This record gives sequence, C-alpha cells and structure tokens, in this order.
Amino acid sequence: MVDLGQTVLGVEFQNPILLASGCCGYGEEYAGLIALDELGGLVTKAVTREPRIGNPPPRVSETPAGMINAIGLANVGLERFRREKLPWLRENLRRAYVLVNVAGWTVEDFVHVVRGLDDAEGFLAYELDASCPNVERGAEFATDEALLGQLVRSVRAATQRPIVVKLSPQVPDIGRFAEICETEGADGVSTINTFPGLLIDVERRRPIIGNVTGGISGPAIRPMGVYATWCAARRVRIPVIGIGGISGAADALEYMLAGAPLVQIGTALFVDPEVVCQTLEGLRAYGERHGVHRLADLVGALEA
Amino acid sequence: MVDLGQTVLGVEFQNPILLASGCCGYGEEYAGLIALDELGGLVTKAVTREPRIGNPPPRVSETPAGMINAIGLANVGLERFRREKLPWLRENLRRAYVLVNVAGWTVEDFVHVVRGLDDAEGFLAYELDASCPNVERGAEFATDEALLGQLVRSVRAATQRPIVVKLSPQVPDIGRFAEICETEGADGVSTINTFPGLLIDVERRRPIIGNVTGGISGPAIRPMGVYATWCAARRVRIPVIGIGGISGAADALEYMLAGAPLVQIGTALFVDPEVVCQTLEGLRAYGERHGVHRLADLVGALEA
Amino acid sequence: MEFAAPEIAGQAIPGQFVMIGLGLPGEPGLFLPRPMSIAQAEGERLGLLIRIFGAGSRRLTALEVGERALLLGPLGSFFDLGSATRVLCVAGGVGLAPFLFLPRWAERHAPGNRVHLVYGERTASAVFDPGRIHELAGVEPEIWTEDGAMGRMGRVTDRLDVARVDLVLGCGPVPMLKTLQAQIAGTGVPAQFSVEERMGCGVGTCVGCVVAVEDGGRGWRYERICVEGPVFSAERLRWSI
Amino acid sequence: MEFAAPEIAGQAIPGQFVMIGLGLPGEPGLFLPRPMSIAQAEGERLGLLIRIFGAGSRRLTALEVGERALLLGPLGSFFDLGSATRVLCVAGGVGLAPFLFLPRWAERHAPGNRVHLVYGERTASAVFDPGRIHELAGVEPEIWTEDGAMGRMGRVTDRLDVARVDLVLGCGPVPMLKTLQAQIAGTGVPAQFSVEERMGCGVGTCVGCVVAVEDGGRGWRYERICVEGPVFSAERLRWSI
Ligand SMILES: Cc1cc2nc3c(=O)[nH]c(=O)nc-3n(C[C@H](O)[C@H](O)[C@H](O)COP(=O)(O)OP(=O)(O)OC[C@H]3O[C@@H](n4cnc5c(N)ncnc54)[C@H](O)[C@@H]3O)c2cc1C
Ligand SMILES: Cc1cc2nc3c(=O)[nH]c(=O)nc-3n(C[C@H](O)[C@H](O)[C@H](O)COP(=O)(O)OP(=O)(O)OC[C@H]3O[C@@H](n4cnc5c(N)ncnc54)[C@H](O)[C@@H]3O)c2cc1C
Ligand SMILES: Cc1cc2nc3c(=O)[nH]c(=O)nc-3n(C[C@H](O)[C@H](O)[C@H](O)COP(=O)(O)O)c2cc1C
Ligand SMILES: Cc1cc2nc3c(=O)[nH]c(=O)nc-3n(C[C@H](O)[C@H](O)[C@H](O)COP(=O)(O)O)c2cc1C
Ligand code: FES
Ligand code: FES
Repeated sequence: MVDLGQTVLGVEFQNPILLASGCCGYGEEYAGLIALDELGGLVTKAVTREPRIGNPPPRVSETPAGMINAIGLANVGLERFRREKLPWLRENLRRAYVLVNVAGWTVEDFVHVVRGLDDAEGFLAYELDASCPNVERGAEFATDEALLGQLVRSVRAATQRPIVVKLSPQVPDIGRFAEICETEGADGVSTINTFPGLLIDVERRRPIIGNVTGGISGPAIRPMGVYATWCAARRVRIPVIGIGGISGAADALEYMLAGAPLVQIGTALFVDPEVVCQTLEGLRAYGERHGVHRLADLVGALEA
Repeated sequence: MVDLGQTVLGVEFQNPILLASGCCGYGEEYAGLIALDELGGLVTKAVTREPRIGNPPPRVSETPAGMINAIGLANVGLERFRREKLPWLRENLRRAYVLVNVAGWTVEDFVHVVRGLDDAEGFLAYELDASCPNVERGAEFATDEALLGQLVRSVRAATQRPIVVKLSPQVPDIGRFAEICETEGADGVSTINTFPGLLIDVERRRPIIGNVTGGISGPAIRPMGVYATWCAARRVRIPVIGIGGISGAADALEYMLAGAPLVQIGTALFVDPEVVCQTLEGLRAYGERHGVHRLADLVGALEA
Repeated sequence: MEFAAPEIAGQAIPGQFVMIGLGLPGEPGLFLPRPMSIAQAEGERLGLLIRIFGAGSRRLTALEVGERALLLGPLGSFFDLGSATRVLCVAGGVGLAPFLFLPRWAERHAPGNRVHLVYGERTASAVFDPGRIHELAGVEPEIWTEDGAMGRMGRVTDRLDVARVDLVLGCGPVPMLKTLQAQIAGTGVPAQFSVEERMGCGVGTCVGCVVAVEDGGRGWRYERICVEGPVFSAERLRWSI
Repeated sequence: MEFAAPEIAGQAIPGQFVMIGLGLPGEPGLFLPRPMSIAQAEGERLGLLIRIFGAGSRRLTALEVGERALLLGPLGSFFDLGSATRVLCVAGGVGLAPFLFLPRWAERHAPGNRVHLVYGERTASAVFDPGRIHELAGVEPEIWTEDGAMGRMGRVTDRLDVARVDLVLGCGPVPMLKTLQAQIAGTGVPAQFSVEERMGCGVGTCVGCVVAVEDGGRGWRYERICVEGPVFSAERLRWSI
C-alpha cells in the first residue's frame, strides 16, 4: 500500500489532489460525477465582496492543448456563499479539505471577505487570487511586489487561518513573489494562475471571447507551471501548491518532484471528470512500481 | 490578385512571412526544402561575440502542442558568421530580407557584434535577442526596464541599420517594454520569445532537458503571443513583428489583425517545412475570399 | 451519428444535450468536449445530428465505427410540453436536432399532441433528407430554403401562423430566434427556445456558458445554458448583453 | 512498418534515417516528428522498425493502412563500408533497424562483403523474429538475450571477436556502444556507430541533436547527429559532456 497523504497547512491531506478554483464551482455541481470526499480537497470558485455577474459571453473557447476563459469572477458573493454554499461543503466534505478562493480589487476587498467568513465552519484556509487585473494602481497584486506585500500583510492581520497566495506566472521571477508571501506571513503559495491570451476569429476579425482577452489554461501551460513551481519551491520553506495543465498522475508527479506537496486539477476536469480517479490510481501504481511507500518522500526529489 | 506586400523598416517585404531565429539556422540548411527567396525574409540563429558550443543534450523535446528547447545559443560566433554564413545569404536571398539575431550577456557584447557586422552586406537589420538569462545584474534585458533602455540606446548609437528588439513574454506589461524600445530609438519590436518551462521524466526523476529548464514554443503559446502582439501594437507606432506558434495562414492572420505587419514562423517548420508555402497560399486565398486586395489593410484591423 | 450510450439514452428528454469529446489528452481542435442536442434516443442508442462548423465538429463527424468518444449526459433543461396539444416546432439549420427526437417522445410520454415541424436552411444542399426526418421523427417537415431550391422559398419565420397552436418550440440561430420571439410577443402563445453558447464543463461549474435572461422584473441576469438551459422560456431571453 | 515513399527509398543508404511525423497540427504525444533509421528500402517501399517507447512511437506504430504520415529523408550520414570485406554488425534492441537494410544493400553496392550480424535484447520476448531477419536482411543473426531464453545468454558484447573483421558497425543503447568502443580501442579495427539524441528539425537548423565528439586533437566539440551523424567513427565519440 502506498501512502498518498501529505501533511500541509497544519493538517493531513489524504492525498495530494485538489480541484482548482473556478473549475469545480462550489463542489455541489460535481457531486454526482466525482467522489469529492475521496480527494485531498477542493478550492472554491472565487468569492468576492459583492455578487458578480461576470463578463459577456462567449467566456470560454478552445486553444491548442488548452482553453481560454474570461469568466470575469462571476460568483454569488460573500453573503450567499456563506449562507448557501458553505453549509453544503461542510456537510458533504468530511475528509477532503476546502480552500476558499478570495478575489478583490483592493486590499480592503480581500480583508472584508476574509473577515466575513472567518468564523464560519466548513473550510480550512483561504487561497488569495492575487491575479485580478486592473486593481489599485493599475497592476495586479501578483505582479507588483509592494502591492502583494501589502495584501498578504493585511489579510494575515485579519485571520488565524492558513493563507495560500495564488501567484501569476506573468512575472520574470516568480520566486521573488513567493518570498514576499513567505516574509509577510503567508502559509503557502500556489502556482500558477492562467496566462493572458487573445484568440481571434479571423473570418469575422473579432475576438472570440466577449471580454476580448482571457486566461490560458490546460496542458499547454504545464511546462510553465512546473517551472514556476520549481522556482518558487527552491526559494521558500512554505509549501507550494502546483497548478497548471495536470491531466493525470505523470503530470501531478512532475509538480511533486518539482517541490509541490499538493497539486490542483482544473481544465482537465472539463475534458473528463474521471481524471481525478485516474490520477489517484496512477499515483498509487507509480508508488508501487517504484517502491515508494510514502508519496510525500517524492516532494522536491527532482535530481537537477 | 492579392498583394501580400508590407512596407516595414523602410523596405517593401514581398510578403509578411519570415522564418524565426533559431528555427532556420543560417538559411542554408533549409535551402533544399524551402524556397527561401519567396519569403518576406528570415532571421538568423543568434550570433554572439564568440562561438558557443551551447548546452549539453538533450536540448529539445516535445510538450503539449509545442516543444521545449535549451540550445544555449550554440552558434558559430561573429567571425565565422561574417566569413562563412553571410556571403551565402547575400548570394541566395535576393528578394527576401535577412535579419541578424544578436545575443549577448552585456551591452558591450551586443555592441561588439553589431559593430563587427555593420559594414558587411547581405542583411537588412538586427533583431536583438534581449531574453538571454543571467545577464548583467542577474535579470534579462527584456525583463528589466532600465537594462533594456540601456541596451537599445547603446546599440542605436552603434548603427544606422534598423534595430528590432525581441521581447520576452514573461513580464506583466509587455507594452511598457515596447515603449522603452521605441523611446530609445528601436525601429521595431518582435513578440514573443519562448516561455521558460521545465519538463520532468518522472520515471527517472530527472529533467528531460540537459540544461534542466528550456523555452516553450509552438502552438501552445500562440494565444499568449497574439495577446502580447496586440498589447505592444496598441502602445507603440513602430512595427511589431508577431511570433509564437504560427502554423498556417489563420494563425498568421490572428497576429496581423492584432497589429503585426510581419510575422515569423518557428517551431512549425520542424513539424512540416511545407508550412511556409501553405501559409502563403492560405493568405492569398483569404484575401480573395474576403475581397482584401492589400493584405496590409488587415494590420491591426481587429474589432475589439 | 449513433452512439451506444444506454444510460444517457434511457433518461433523455427532448431539448437536453450531451457533452461529447475524445477525453484526455484530446486532439488538436477537439480538446474541450462539445455540447450536442440529443437527436434520438432509442433503446441503448443515442443519436446526434452534427453539422461541420469548425475543427471540433469536423473531428467528431470523422469518428469511425469502433472508435470511442466520451459522452456526458443527459444534461440541462428540456422542452416542457405541459398540457399543450398543438405544438409548433421551428428549426433553423442544425437546430433540427432536438426535433428529430421530440415528436416520437411526445407520442410516448404525452400522447394526444399534434406536432408540426417547420425546418429551414439557407440552401437546399444543406437540408437534412426529409424522408429521413419523417422516418426518425414520425412527422412530415415543412421545409424552407432561402434560395427556394427545396420546399418553400424564404425563411421559416416568413409565414408562421402561431394563432392556432398552444406552444411554440424553437431551436436555431440567434437571428431566427429573435424574429420568432418578436412574432410571438403579445400573442399569448407560450414559447420555449433552445439556445447555444460555447461551453467548458457542461455541468455548471465553470460558469462559461451564460445567456442574459429576464430577472423577475429586476432587469436581467446571466443564467448558465448548461444547467438552467439550454431550453428557456422565450419571453425571458434577453440574449447577450 | 512499410511506407510508400519512392524518393526516399530510391536514395537511401544504410545508417541514414527519416523524420516521420503526422505533420501539422500533430497530435498529443506526436507533435514533433521522430527520427527513425531506414530499415528497408525496396523499390518504392520504405521500411521502418519502430519499437514502442513513449507516446510518439506508440502513435506511429498505431498508424493504419491508408493513413498518411509525413516523411522527410533520407537524412544524415551513413555506414561507409569502404574496402572492408568482413563486416561485423552489432545491434542492441531496436538498433537492429539499419542492419536489416545493410546486408542486401552491401550485396548490391559493394559486393564481396561478408556481413555477420550480432543482435541482442534484454528478453526473448523483445527479439525480432530471426526468420524474418533472415528474410529481410539475407543473413543469419547471432542472437543474445540477457535472460538466455533465446540464442546465447548474455550481452552482445560478451564474446565479441573483433580480431577477424575489417570493420565493426554498431547501433544500440549508449552503454552497449561504450563497451564496444572500449573493446575495439587499440585493436586497430575501424568502427562506426549510429547514435541517438532527441531531435527537432532533423536537418541541421535547430542544433538540437548534438553529441560530443573529438575535435581533431583540440579536445571535443558538439556535432549534430542529424547532419554530421547519425553515423560517427567510433573513436571520435566522446558522448554527452
Ligand atoms: C446546447 C447546445 C446544443 C447543440 N447542439 C448541436 C447539435 O445538435 N448539432 C450541432 O452540429 N451543433 C450543436 N451545437 C453546437 C456545437 O456544440 C458546436 O459549437 C459546433 O459544432 C461548432 O463546434 P466546432 O468545434 O466545429 O467549432 P470550433 O472549431 O470551435 O469553431 C468553428 C465555428 O463554430 C462556431 N461555434 C463554436 N462554438 C459554437 C457554439 N457553441 N455556438 C455557436 N457557434 C459556435 C464558431 O463561431 C466558429 O465559427 C450545440 C450547442 C449547444 C450549446
Ligand atoms: C538517428 C536515429 C534513429 C532512430 N531509429 C529508430 C528506429 O529505427 N526505431 C525506433 O524504434 N526508434 C528509433 N530512434 C528513436 C526514436 O526516434 C524515438 O526517440 C523513440 O521511438 C522514442 O520516441 P517516443 O516518441 O516514443 O518517446 P517519447 O514519447 O518522447 O519519450 C518516451 C521515452 O523515449 C525516450 N526517448 C525519446 N527520444 C529518444 C531518443 N531520441 N533517443 C533515445 N531515447 C529517447 C525517452 O527517454 C522516454 O523514456 C532513432 C533515433 C535517432 C536519433
Ligand atoms: C473557467 C476557469 C475559471 C477559473 N476561475 C478562477 C478563479 O475564480 N480564481 C482563481 O484563482 N483561479 C481561477 N482559474 C484558474 C485555475 O484555478 C487554474 O489556476 C488554471 O486554470 C490552471 O490550471 P489548469 O491548467 O489545470 O486549468 C480558473 C480557470 C478556469 C479554466
Ligand atoms: C530550437 C529553437 C531555437 C531558438 N533560438 C533562438 C535564438 O537563437 N534567438 C532568438 O531570439 N530566439 C530563438 N528562438 C525563439 C524563436 O525564434 C521564437 O521566438 C519562438 O520559438 C516562438 O515561435 P514559434 O512558436 O513559432 O517557434 C528559438 C526557438 C527554438 C524552438
Ligand atoms: S459550460 Fe460550464 S457552466 Fe455551463
Ligand atoms: S535535429 Fe535540428 S539540428 Fe539536428
């Protein structure tokens, strides 16, 4: 028997597989298709201070070995999330952990959401989506060192729960941003969010996506995600959660070898919800084939 | 008849299709396979001050809808390039234009190569590969605003020939970097170079690439390249050359609609050298189908 | 095209759809699965009517006997016949798909209906064989083509008489549905439209597939086509905003 | 596997290779073309011997009759028999490929050779049918398996007698070639090895496929396997550095 467990953020995850934010709604939608409680956990769709209707459609389309999305953080907002979604998660996920993805445009937005949820039950930690475009001073939190520091510091002061900061790959040196998170008191970072992209319908000479630009995810970005994870993991002691293009056990293992004790699966869920089961089975089979009794021993084991 | 011509960098390119640096050697290698003189032009493999043997193998491998490479700027060096490679280009490319890709680790490296080539014949312009890692102060020229400004300024002072600066996509705001190039006197920018990536052989727990990390190219990065081109073209008046994942006419048109009068084809050449012919035919067919007599009219014609 | 998919076929109701793809790792042009209306559900067999638009549908229609596709469904809302007895189905192009399934399903599950099917295409060459429609759906379609080379000349919405029906069902391109919506407005005849948008998950998690609908008098809101739709009450549709 | 490729087959010389892929847009696991040694060239037909390693070779071996693959070649350097009359070919695993082609080619282009083929695999189940080898190559292979379940037990390099040959040709895994290189060193018998590396372009433009070779006494340098190789004089090989 291979032990898939990982001790991260102060708790024991039964396995390293989480579902990525925005790709599993609030869990409920996938309940009939995926045995959610068999997972390490899931990360909710972003929760913002107010409900958001999101961007005009089309919001998604296909790209080479991936997809583009510009959902525009459509979500039910803090109040309804707490009232309607969190109870379901609390009831239905007993062994899998929930991370609540939080988004905002000002530091105050984030702090407001965190304060509004902090005494509720049914989740372990926050994942701060620091990659919303057009925030204070026109940048993104995840691409501006000073802004990011301020964000993490302020959220840290607002909660005792673990904070994971989700970083953007669109920076020259993601390790530097991971360091800032660590210094300011974050408990982990997750790498990576999507890459900005533009898809054009050349027949109509118009963007395919209603919002013009969107974020690219899926297998296409996996090598970039593994790179970012490796860069971040070498620079900080806090755990790095690997994300980007994971479609099976071999992909998850790349991230783990690069230094991630946990990983998240996003886009691949849309292609085949069975990917979760298959990945877990694949990890067990790998462990058996290689005589690895604790998968945790593989974290960061890349010989480079 | 559709006119594919583009007036850029002070000359008339017979069509917008160039071959990307590092993907067509010094031209000669593809001479038997591609009618080079039917192209808009080609960009040579990087030329550095001294010859370079490059990185240990493996240097290339496949990624989802793309490839990773870590050639390490292996090249014959300034002297041999001038003596052995340039004369062939001068003799064989009469209508297609040659851009010489120049790389280096210090500003002085670039200036040295440019000075060493400037009075030679057989090429139109320089493309500065500003994305070599580990240059002065540890950054890349293309990810450090001050360094990039200094590079362009110095090369500008060294030559009258057109200078195109090849930018890295690994920055939060590529438009800013394009502006710096324009301000410092560059005649164009080209977007994009590869994304850093890491590919791991999980069975052996080792990186697949000898150099550990490499650059990701191919269709996988096309939406990011089109995005970068669109961002840059909206911020500068100098021409933007579109690069990244182009594998046919529709892809080239995405870049043109996003604002690029010229484009470069790289990785797709390895998959099928015929891609060049097919792209040219596809552009003509598109023009006829849409009643576009001058393809140049499409540049930046995206309705967004 | 026909697929062996007993679980989906057994539960399908007209108007519902499936997500069909190649699973992981996918192929160029068909990475994400595509939504397709259920056009037949007989025993263990599921029938789809797929028209070639782009790379995805081209690959799907090239599937060969013995090849496997990944099917998820039945998904979404469906046409609700309620107590209607005279049902008018208006199909534009491949919007014909659900109406190949509906009449026989109605016979079985809501007997006593009279279904009239109006089906239009731009050109005669695009028209799905009327004999085959009759065979599959059990009704004789009234055919319109814009070039007049088959059936009546013009658009399906050119001569619609909604006065003598209890329910109008529509599926087709947005301009057709908008015209239909305008024609029905004020007649008091209820209508249901099946609408399209590019999809990611097909099950409501990605919030990718929205359409603007009336929000109970308080303006409009987006609803997910894959969960709240694809069939919406026509009067609620505000399209993309 | 056999392909109709008259131009390549007509020009091929043993040791040369082709780049074989699916063209654009490719498929998952087979985007870049793969180098494959030419294993047969008869008339218009080109034969390849492809062993399944990873996704790329799996897809290639799944090609069906009628499907099209993109072939570029013949590429690279070749085994140069010179005036040798007693040629020893040492093949490890799928390194057998060029030696399925060489003996008959030699009969035609450099008659008077005696070719002896030694071929090893880890297990008997991996061994390419000896009868078929005889049929294709026209020589009786001497077979070695590490488990001894077929032919002699051990490795091809265990009992090589290079004293009585004029030329040794090797193709197989690097450890095998290194052992062979050591055995030959000092005997004065010339040897040529076909070596492998991951490739991009196959024609010399990307400088992706290098191996370290002796640089005329001045240390070593990298040479491209697709242009200067894949066949190198054994004494020059310094492998990856
Ligand atoms: C609920 C629902 C049911 C559907 N039922 C059917 C059906 O029964 N038969 C059928 O052939 N198609 C149906 N479609 C449309 C189908 O899902 C695909 O969108 C269509 O086949 C084009 O896909 P593609 O992969 O070929 O296009 P792509 O390769 O992605 O793009 C090619 C072209 O198709 C257009 N296109 C892409 N997606 C859509 C979309 N969702 N809606 C409208 N245009 C689009 C693009 O604008 C583009 O011009 C349905 C869609 C929905 C949402
Ligand atoms: C000149 C030359 C001739 C060749 N001739 C043949 C031949 O006749 N028959 C044949 O079956 N193969 C041959 N190969 C190897 C072949 O090109 C592929 O590398 C091999 O089939 C594995 O490819 P893949 O796509 O299945 O592997 P991938 O899916 O890329 O990877 C799977 C595994 O294959 C290994 N691998 C990948 N590329 C290479 C490589 N170039 N060399 C060694 N290992 C590699 C990887 O380490 C990995 O473990 C030749 C290679 C060269 C350079
Ligand atoms: C449709 C969609 C919606 C997303 N929404 C969010 C979000 O709300 N917050 C967030 O931090 N990331 C969001 N992401 C990013 C993913 O969580 C993940 O970082 C990214 O998709 C890369 O992983 P993948 O390649 O496995 O999908 C979204 C991604 C997709 C595809
Ligand atoms: C094998 C290889 C070598 C390259 N060498 C260089 C180089 O020397 N200088 C440079 O500026 N870009 C180099 N590039 C980057 C390409 O010119 C191009 O920017 C990138 O590959 C994206 O385009 P593509 O997706 O069409 O390949 C190289 C790319 C590849 C694949
Ligand atoms: S397609 Fe994902 S919510 Fe509808
Ligand atoms: S494979 Fe490109 S140089 Fe050899």
